[in-house]
This record gives sequence, structure tokens and C-alpha cells, in this order.
Amino acid sequence: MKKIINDPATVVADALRGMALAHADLLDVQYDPAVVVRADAPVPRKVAVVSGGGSGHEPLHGGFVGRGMLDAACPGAVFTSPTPDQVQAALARTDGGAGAVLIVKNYTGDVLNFETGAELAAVDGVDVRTVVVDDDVAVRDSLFTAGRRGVGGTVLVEKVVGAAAERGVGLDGCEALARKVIGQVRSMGLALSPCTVPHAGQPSFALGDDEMELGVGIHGEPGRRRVPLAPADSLVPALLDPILADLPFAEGDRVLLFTNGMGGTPLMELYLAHGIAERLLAERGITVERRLVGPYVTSLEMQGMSLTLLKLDDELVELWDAPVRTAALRWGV
Amino acid sequence: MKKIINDPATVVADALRGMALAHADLLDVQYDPAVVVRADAPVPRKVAVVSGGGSGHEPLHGGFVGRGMLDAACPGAVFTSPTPDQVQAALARTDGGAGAVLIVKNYTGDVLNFETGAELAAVDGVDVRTVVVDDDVAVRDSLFTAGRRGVGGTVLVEKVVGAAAERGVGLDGCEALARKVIGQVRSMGLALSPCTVPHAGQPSFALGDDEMELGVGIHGEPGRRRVPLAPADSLVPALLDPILADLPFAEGDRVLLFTNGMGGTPLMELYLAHGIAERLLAERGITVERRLVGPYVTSLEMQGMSLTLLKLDDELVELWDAPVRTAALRWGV
Amino acid sequence: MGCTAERVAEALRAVARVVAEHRDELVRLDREIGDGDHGENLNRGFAAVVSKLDAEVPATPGAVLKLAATTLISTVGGAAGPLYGTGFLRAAAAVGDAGELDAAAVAGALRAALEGVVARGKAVVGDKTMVDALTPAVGAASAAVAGGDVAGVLDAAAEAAERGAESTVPLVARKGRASYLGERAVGHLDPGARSTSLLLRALAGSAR
Amino acid sequence: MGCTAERVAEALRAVARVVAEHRDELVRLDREIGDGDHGENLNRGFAAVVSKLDAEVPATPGAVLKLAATTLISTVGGAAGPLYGTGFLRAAAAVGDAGELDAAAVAGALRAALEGVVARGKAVVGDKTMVDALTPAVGAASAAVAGGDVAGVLDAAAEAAERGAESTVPLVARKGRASYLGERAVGHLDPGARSTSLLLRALAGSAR
Ligand SMILES: Nc1ncnc2c1ncn2[C@@H]1O[C@H](COP(=O)(O)OP(=O)(O)O)[C@@H](O)[C@H]1O
Ligand SMILES: Nc1ncnc2c1ncn2[C@@H]1O[C@H](COP(=O)(O)OP(=O)(O)O)[C@@H](O)[C@H]1O
Ligand SMILES: [Mg+2]
Ligand SMILES: [Mg+2]
Ligand SMILES: [Mg+2]
Ligand SMILES: [Mg+2]
Repeated sequence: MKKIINDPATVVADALRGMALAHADLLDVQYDPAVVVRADAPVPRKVAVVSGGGSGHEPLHGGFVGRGMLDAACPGAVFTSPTPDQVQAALARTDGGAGAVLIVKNYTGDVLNFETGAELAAVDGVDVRTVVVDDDVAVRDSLFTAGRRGVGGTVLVEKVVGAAAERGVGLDGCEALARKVIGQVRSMGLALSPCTVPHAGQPSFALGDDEMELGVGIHGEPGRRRVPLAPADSLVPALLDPILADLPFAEGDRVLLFTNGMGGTPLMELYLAHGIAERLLAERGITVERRLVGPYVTSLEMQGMSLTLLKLDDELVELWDAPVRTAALRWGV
Repeated sequence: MKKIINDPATVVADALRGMALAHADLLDVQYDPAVVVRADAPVPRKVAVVSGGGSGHEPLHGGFVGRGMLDAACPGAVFTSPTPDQVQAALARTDGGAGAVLIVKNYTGDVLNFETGAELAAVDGVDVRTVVVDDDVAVRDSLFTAGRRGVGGTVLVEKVVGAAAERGVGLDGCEALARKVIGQVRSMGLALSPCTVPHAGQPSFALGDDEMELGVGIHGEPGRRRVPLAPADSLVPALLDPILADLPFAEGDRVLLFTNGMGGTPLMELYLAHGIAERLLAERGITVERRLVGPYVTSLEMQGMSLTLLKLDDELVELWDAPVRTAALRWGV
Repeated sequence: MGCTAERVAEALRAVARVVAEHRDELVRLDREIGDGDHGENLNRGFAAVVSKLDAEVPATPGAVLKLAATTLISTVGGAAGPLYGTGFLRAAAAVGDAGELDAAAVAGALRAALEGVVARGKAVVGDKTMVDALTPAVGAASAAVAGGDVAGVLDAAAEAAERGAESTVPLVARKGRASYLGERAVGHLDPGARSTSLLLRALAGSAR
Repeated sequence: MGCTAERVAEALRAVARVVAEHRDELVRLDREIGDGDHGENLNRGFAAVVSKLDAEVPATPGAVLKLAATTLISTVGGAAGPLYGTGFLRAAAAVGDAGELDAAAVAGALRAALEGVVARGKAVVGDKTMVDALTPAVGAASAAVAGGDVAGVLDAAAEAAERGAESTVPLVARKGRASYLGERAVGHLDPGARSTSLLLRALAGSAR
């Protein structure tokens, strides 16, 4: 295992210390329990937007804390959901009296821990609305399973709801918006190489030189199918087609296309894949109105990518374009 | 070789096509010869700031094209300097009548090709001032060698000169500023793993499981020394100490600390290393006034990092803080 | 010879030792069909329990179990944190403020723990989770109460849990992270079922 | 029997074939002490030269050499692009608008090429660059002019270039990317010296 760390047991706290120094103008970091908070929290009368999850997906979620996006993020151990006391503390620190939207990725651990944290915060008197993002079309959904995973779409939910809250939209409105975005966002990913969790010390799975994992998750979980490596012209439709078929997206739709890197894939390859995806969407009469390209929801150093498609309307475009000032996304301010 | 590409021979053009679509509001891309140009170029009466180099270091340089930074970037083949006709075309497209500063990283190929390009542009009537960035303290300098390499410091030169040009500083002033920044910026890097150039198909060097390359370049060139892997608390001073000793930086200095990722190293590790570097600087009485943390000068998927230290004064702080709107750096606008 | 608070604390220390010894095995099992953190998470959690117990052992078995519950909830994270945490919390509630636990109380605590895990996680037997180990353990523990002591009850529970854990190998998972794998989870032991059987075996060993 | 424009074009096609055949070798040599692009860059450049020649062969040897020069400059990049480009440009200037080149003209063109490479790159013999191959080649070519034909001159040049390239193996580099390696460049053949010897051998072969 080759990592720039001291001790796997302290890696999250050690990284948070550096992050706090790097972004002292934006963030306030507390350590026990660990929470990354917007520097000017709580913002009076604003709905607090709070998220979190296992670490190792940076910049998700701490990189999205700041004006126009998240009020707080709860970083768990690497690939491990945070604990309820972190969630409770985040909600307490950001409560401006207007309630909170808690954005949770759909993993059993995250759902259970955030649920408990929200219960504790409710006892503290915070009106908490929990929304669960489950945009990964690679996972077959059913009442009898854990359901779809939350992946790249989470960033878009956080941006849109964060923008609405910043404009003064109330708790019901923010919750409804979150559900709307979740309803019309879909994603799928692939991995060319695995990643190594610091405390595990070994790669999460083994891939042959000419293999890739299609439908991989963001925790180094093996994907749904192992398939032969292929040129980008084949990889991109292998992600895009299931996404398009799922919602489904149709001719005439306006979309945001988010081409995400898993961490170890160079920007050059992401741009290349993005270009192919845009061409394929144009061929189907789907209009790409907004785009995001880069490593925003990562799996440590895993090589791979995901595509996320969000169906847009004027309201969502406006909220996407609204000013945002965080470590990882910033515009208009 | 595992990459999301179609054909090694077309990878740069294919990526540029995606980049052009992803940032149509900021950039204009032309393909023959390949140049990435600011969308509103030429800006009348503004000094044009132009750079470029081999591809594979993204977001350098194309990701820094836009208001407040570069007017154009010339992307060469992967790890290969661009050709003179690209430089000539970039200078022609961005000439607003106030001359141009050409920012070149100190590699034989880059220097020779940019030199020729600048000569061709001079014939076209553009007043071109070439500055050569050579901030890498890992390389021993001498009149009888190729001299130090240009690495992470290049981003800082581009930002500062770009901001000055945007404010209307003239050609002499911009050139002087560039030389000033080059005079007080120093960098050093290390690699934990090599990278694979698409057309080579094989890693640039082999590293044992417990080895790293200290003083590595950004082209997959082997570094100066191969040393045993060590905890972050040892790695960071191994980069920082030679930097501090070189300028030298001294107690009371104000600095910008740039903790750069080589591509394949997770943001978490960069923050962790950044935190250590800030602590070490504080111990020496050096004040970190500005910081930049992230993968900005990369070597494809190489795992590793570099540190860059720029000595600041009020003028440089102001230019660093000035608005910038590019694909990779954006604030204030 | 019932179980005092001290004995329960001892038992938890034994659990922590066993979890530490099997940390890497649990990480490996979770790497195969999950995300590779199960051993690390439990080890962090039980180490925290031990350091709390080192500071002070609460007065009653129930209070010790409650301390373990809250500590696990606030240090483990992941799916296992709330599930084991809820299990211990329900077990604490079940034993009330009794000063000592007899065989029936232990069996009752196990049953309450199972109910807590199921209430939280909604898994049923056959979903390839810790429930596949805990459910038969609870049945065996209840059956062993008549004429048995605490050690006998826990022995029976551990024995059944081990078989229950083994039974997860051929299954497709329907809950937790392994459910994303479909058929590819077949042939692998569920890490949570394995940790449940290790916990019960450690408790049984400590009761003897 | 001097060299016509057609013959020079043929010779450049031969060079392109040899470079393509040795592309991977040059990439490997450059990976060892540089950045692994030398074979790819030259291959791209000479392939471009061939496609220009396929479209139209200019009228004089000098014009053919100039076409090669400008094409190499605008397609190769890296250090080798401007260096070889300048070399060809100076060779073109040296031969002027002669319709055919004799042995003396070829030797003179080689000397002009070397001067161009040195003017651009400022390397001297022993710096572990293409200059280490080209310098002895120029000397040998001049010596072979008396009583020799074009093929003889180029044979002598290629032979000397091969020995010159080999001589780079034990050297520490003082120019180009390999100079960053210090002692670690010792024991490796310089890719640019190797490509120079390949070019000259291809030219010699084509002249026979
Ligand atoms: N819904 C559930 N009900 C009961 N047990 C579950 C459930 N989901 C997961 N588990 C158990 O949790 C174990 C995984 O725990 P752990 O690795 O700590 O959490 P995570 O999956 O969040 O990384 C699984 O092996 C399984 O036994
Ligand atoms: N200053 C110089 N003078 C002469 N030849 C040089 C000089 N610098 C480099 N070279 C030659 O160029 C070769 C490398 O070419 P190439 O790999 O194409 O360029 P780059 O180093 O830019 O990747 C070296 O092997 C060496 O022979
Ligand atoms: Mg986990
Ligand atoms: Mg090169
Ligand atoms: Mg797990
Ligand atoms: Mg090279």
C-alpha cells in the first residue's frame, strides 16, 4: 500500500486538519465528533443543508460545504458511514431555526446512522427532513433488497437544495426540491482499477489487465459485471444507455451531464469521455444545457468514471447557476 | 495499459473536443494547429498571456485559460512540447495589440519550440516576451546542463501575470512580474507510482512496493533518488527542506503554499500532507498567507505530490486574490 | 452463579480481544463481498468499549451493556454500528437493573438483541446477514435455559451461530452491501454473520 | 550519379520506414532516461513527411529537405523536433537549388545540419545527445568524399554515427531530459544519438 499518510487509524482526522488550514475562510472543522461546518454557521432563518458519508470520496462531502451548498458534512471513517453523534452535532451546529434537510446516500450503514442522528436532533428540537439519494442504475432495485446506491447524483442534489436554501426557500420547499432532483437523476460507473482502503492495506478487488468492473460502486465494492476492457467509444454507451433507459430520458429532454472521475483517472480521459457522451446525447435529440466534469465523487485512487444525467427545467437550471462558494465548486462569488 | 481512450494517436484532440464542450462559455478550441483560446480573445489593448506544454498535466495549461489568467494554451502531444506553429497561432489569436508574455517551462523541447514560435510571431508583428519557469529544486542547476525544470510554480506565474494583464498592466510590467515570481518560487515533488504514456503503453519507470522517487519530474522522468517509502511526517520535510534551503526562505517570510497532486493521489492525502507542511512552516516562523491544494500540475495517473512555495508581498497577494474565471481556478467572478 | 456487572465487563473484554485477533479475517471477508471495513470498524468500537470499561465499570449488567451500546453506536459507523448498537441497547433494556443475570436472563437478552437488529435492519433469515447467525443462536439459547447455566446457554448460542454463519455461504444477499453483487456473493461467508458467531463464542468462553 | 529530388524523397521514405520499425525501441530508450516519447514523436513526424511527399515531391533536393524540415518542426515537438528540423533546414540551405547532389554536397549538407543542431541545442560531444552521433558522422563523411560516391559518404557517416551513439552509453548526460538523472543515466544509450544513427543508416541504405 502506497499512501501519503502516517497512520491508517488517524488518516481522516489528519486530513481534516489540513483541510481546515487550506480553507479557513470557508470552513470550520470540529473533531470530536468530526464535522465540517460552514464558517458562518448557523445562518439565521436559513434551512440547513447537511450531508455526509464515509471518507475517501473527496471532495464529497466536505468540499461542498459553504455558501450556496452544504451547511455541514459529517465525515465517517474511510468508506464507513459517520456515526449518529456526528449527525446530531452537525444538525446542532447549523440549526438556524428553519429546520434541516439531511441528504443521505442510500447505503444501509448511512441510512441507519443518519436515521438515529436525525432522531437525536429531533429530540434537540430541530425539524429534520431526511432524503435518500439512490441514483445508481447499476443496482437492481426491489423492495426486498437494500435498494439502489447513492452515487454521483448526490452532488447535484446538494447543489440544487443548497442554492434554494440560500435563497430563503423554506423547509417544505427544500425537501420537495430534493425529492424532485432525486426523482430525475440517474448514474452509472465503471472501474479500471481497484482502490486500497488504508486500514485494509490491500486492493478492494483484483482486476485482470484486460478487465474492468461495470456498475462499480464508490466504495471499492465489486460491480455487477466484469467485462473486457474496451475503447472509450464502447465504454461511454455502456454507462449512458442504461441511464437513458432507466428514467427514461427522451428526445427533447434538457439535461445536466456530469462526467465524474473516480480519483485515479486523468482529467484528459474524463474530457475525452465527456465529449463522446455529449455526441451520443446530441444524436438522441437530448440537449445538454449544463455540465460538470471532474473528480467530484471519488473512490480514493480508483481509476474509473461515472456518468450522471439530471433532467433539467428552468427552476433547476436557475438553482444550478446560482452562486456557490465551496472548496470544490465555486462560481458567481 | 488501462485508459478511457480510443486511440493513443488521437487522445489529445479527442480530449480537447470534450473540453471544448464542457467549457464552451470560457473557451474556444482550435485543432490545426491545436490551441485553447479564451472565448473573448483577443482582448483589445490587454497584454496576452500565453503558455502551453506537453499534454498529460491537466488542468495545466488549458484549465487555466480564461479571464484573469491565460489568454491561450498550446497543448502538445502527451508529455511532448507543442510545436512552433501552435505557439505562433496562439499568439496570433490573442494579440490585442499590447504584446504577449509567453510562459515556458524549462525543458529543452519546450524552450526550443516556443523560441521558434515566438520568432515566427515576432515576424507577424507581435511583441513577445518569453519567460522561462525553472522552479524545481530537485535538479542541480549549472551553466552546463539543461537547468532546472519548470513544475508547480508555473501555475502561480500564470495566475499572477494573468491578473496583472487583466488589470491593464503593460508588457514591461507583466514581464517584470513574471520574472519576479519566477525568482521567488521553488518546488519539489515525489512519486509513489509511475504513469503510463498512452503511446508508450508501459509505465515510465518501475518502483518497488516500498520505494518512491524523490525529486521526480512531471513527465514520468525518474527522479533524482529512489528512497524507501516513509510516513507522511517524513515525506513532507523531504520536499519542504530543500525548498526552504534553496531560495532560501527565512523566518518572517510570508508565503503561498501550493500542495499539488500528481494525479493519482487522493485529495485526502493532499490535505493531510498540506496540514503537515503548514505546521512545519509555522514552526519556522514562516507565515502561510495563501494556499492552493489539489491536482493542478499532474502527470497523468501518477501517484505522488509536490510542494511549491512562493514568497509573497502585498502586490503578489493582491494579484493572487484578483478574480479568475477558468475551468480549474475560479473565484471572485 | 449468575453474571455480575464485572463478569459482563470481563466478557466484553474477551469479545474485544477476539475481534482484534480476527480483525483481518473480517476485513478480508468484507473485502470479498462488501467494502472491507467490517473488521476495522468493530475493532475500533470494541477497543473504545474496553477503554471506557477501564475508566469505570458501571454498577449493573444492564448498565454495562448500555455503555457498550452507546459506545458502539458512536464509534463503529457503517451498518454494523447501529445494528450491534441497537442489539446491545435492547439487551440492556431486557435485563433491566438486575444485579446478576441467570441463564434465562441471558437468553432473554439475546432474544431482545435479535429483535432490535431486525427492527433496525429489517432482514430475515436467508438474507445473508448477521441475522442468519443470531436467529438460530437465540433459538438454541432458549432451548438450553432449562437445566443449563449461563455458560451452557452461551455455548449453545455460539454453536448455533457458527452453523448459522456457515449457512450464509451459498446464499445470494438481499440486504446490505453484498446485495449489489447478485449471484457473485454466492460462495462467500457473510462478514456480519461471522462476527456475530465470534462474539457469541467469546462470550461463551468468558462465561466458562 | 548524383542525388536527384526523387532520390532524396526516396531516402526520406526509407528513413520513415526505419523509424517506424524502431519506434518502440526509441520509446523504450527514452523511457529509461527521458520521458518515453522520442520514438512516437519521430514516427509521427516522418509519417507526416511521407504523406506530404506522397502529395507532391518538390523540384530540387533542397526543396525536399526544406519540406522535411518544416514538417518535422510542425509535427514532432519535444527537443528532437526543433533539433532535427533545424538540421534539415540548414542542410537544405547548404545544398541551395542544385538539381543533383554529389558526394561533396551530401557531406556539406551533413556538416551544415550538425552546425544547426549545435546552434539550437548548444550541446558538445560528450553531453550524451544526438551530437555525439552526428559529430563523428560528419567527420567520417568529409573524409570519405575524396574518391567516394554519395553511398560511400553516407556509409562512412552511418558507421561513425553508430560508434558515436554507442559511446553515449557510459556517459552522464549534460543536456536534455536525461541530465536530470545525474549518475543514473550511466549505462543507457541516448535515444537521440540512436535515432541519428538509424537515420544515417537508412539514408545510406537508400543511396546504394
Ligand atoms: N439490513 C441488515 N440487517 C442486518 N444485518 C445487516 C444488514 N445490512 C448489513 N448487515 C450486516 O452488516 C454487515 C456489514 O457490516 P459493515 O461492513 O460494518 O457495514 P457496511 O456494509 O456499512 O460497510 C454485513 O455483513 C451484514 O451481516
Ligand atoms: N540540447 C540538446 N542538444 C542536442 N540534442 C539534444 C539536446 N537536448 C536533447 N537532445 C536530444 O534529444 C533527445 C530527446 O528527444 P525527445 O525525446 O524527442 O525530446 P524530449 O526530451 O523533449 O522528450 C535526447 O535523447 C538527445 O539526444
Ligand atoms: Mg462500510
Ligand atoms: Mg517529451
Ligand atoms: Mg463493510
Ligand atoms: Mg522524450
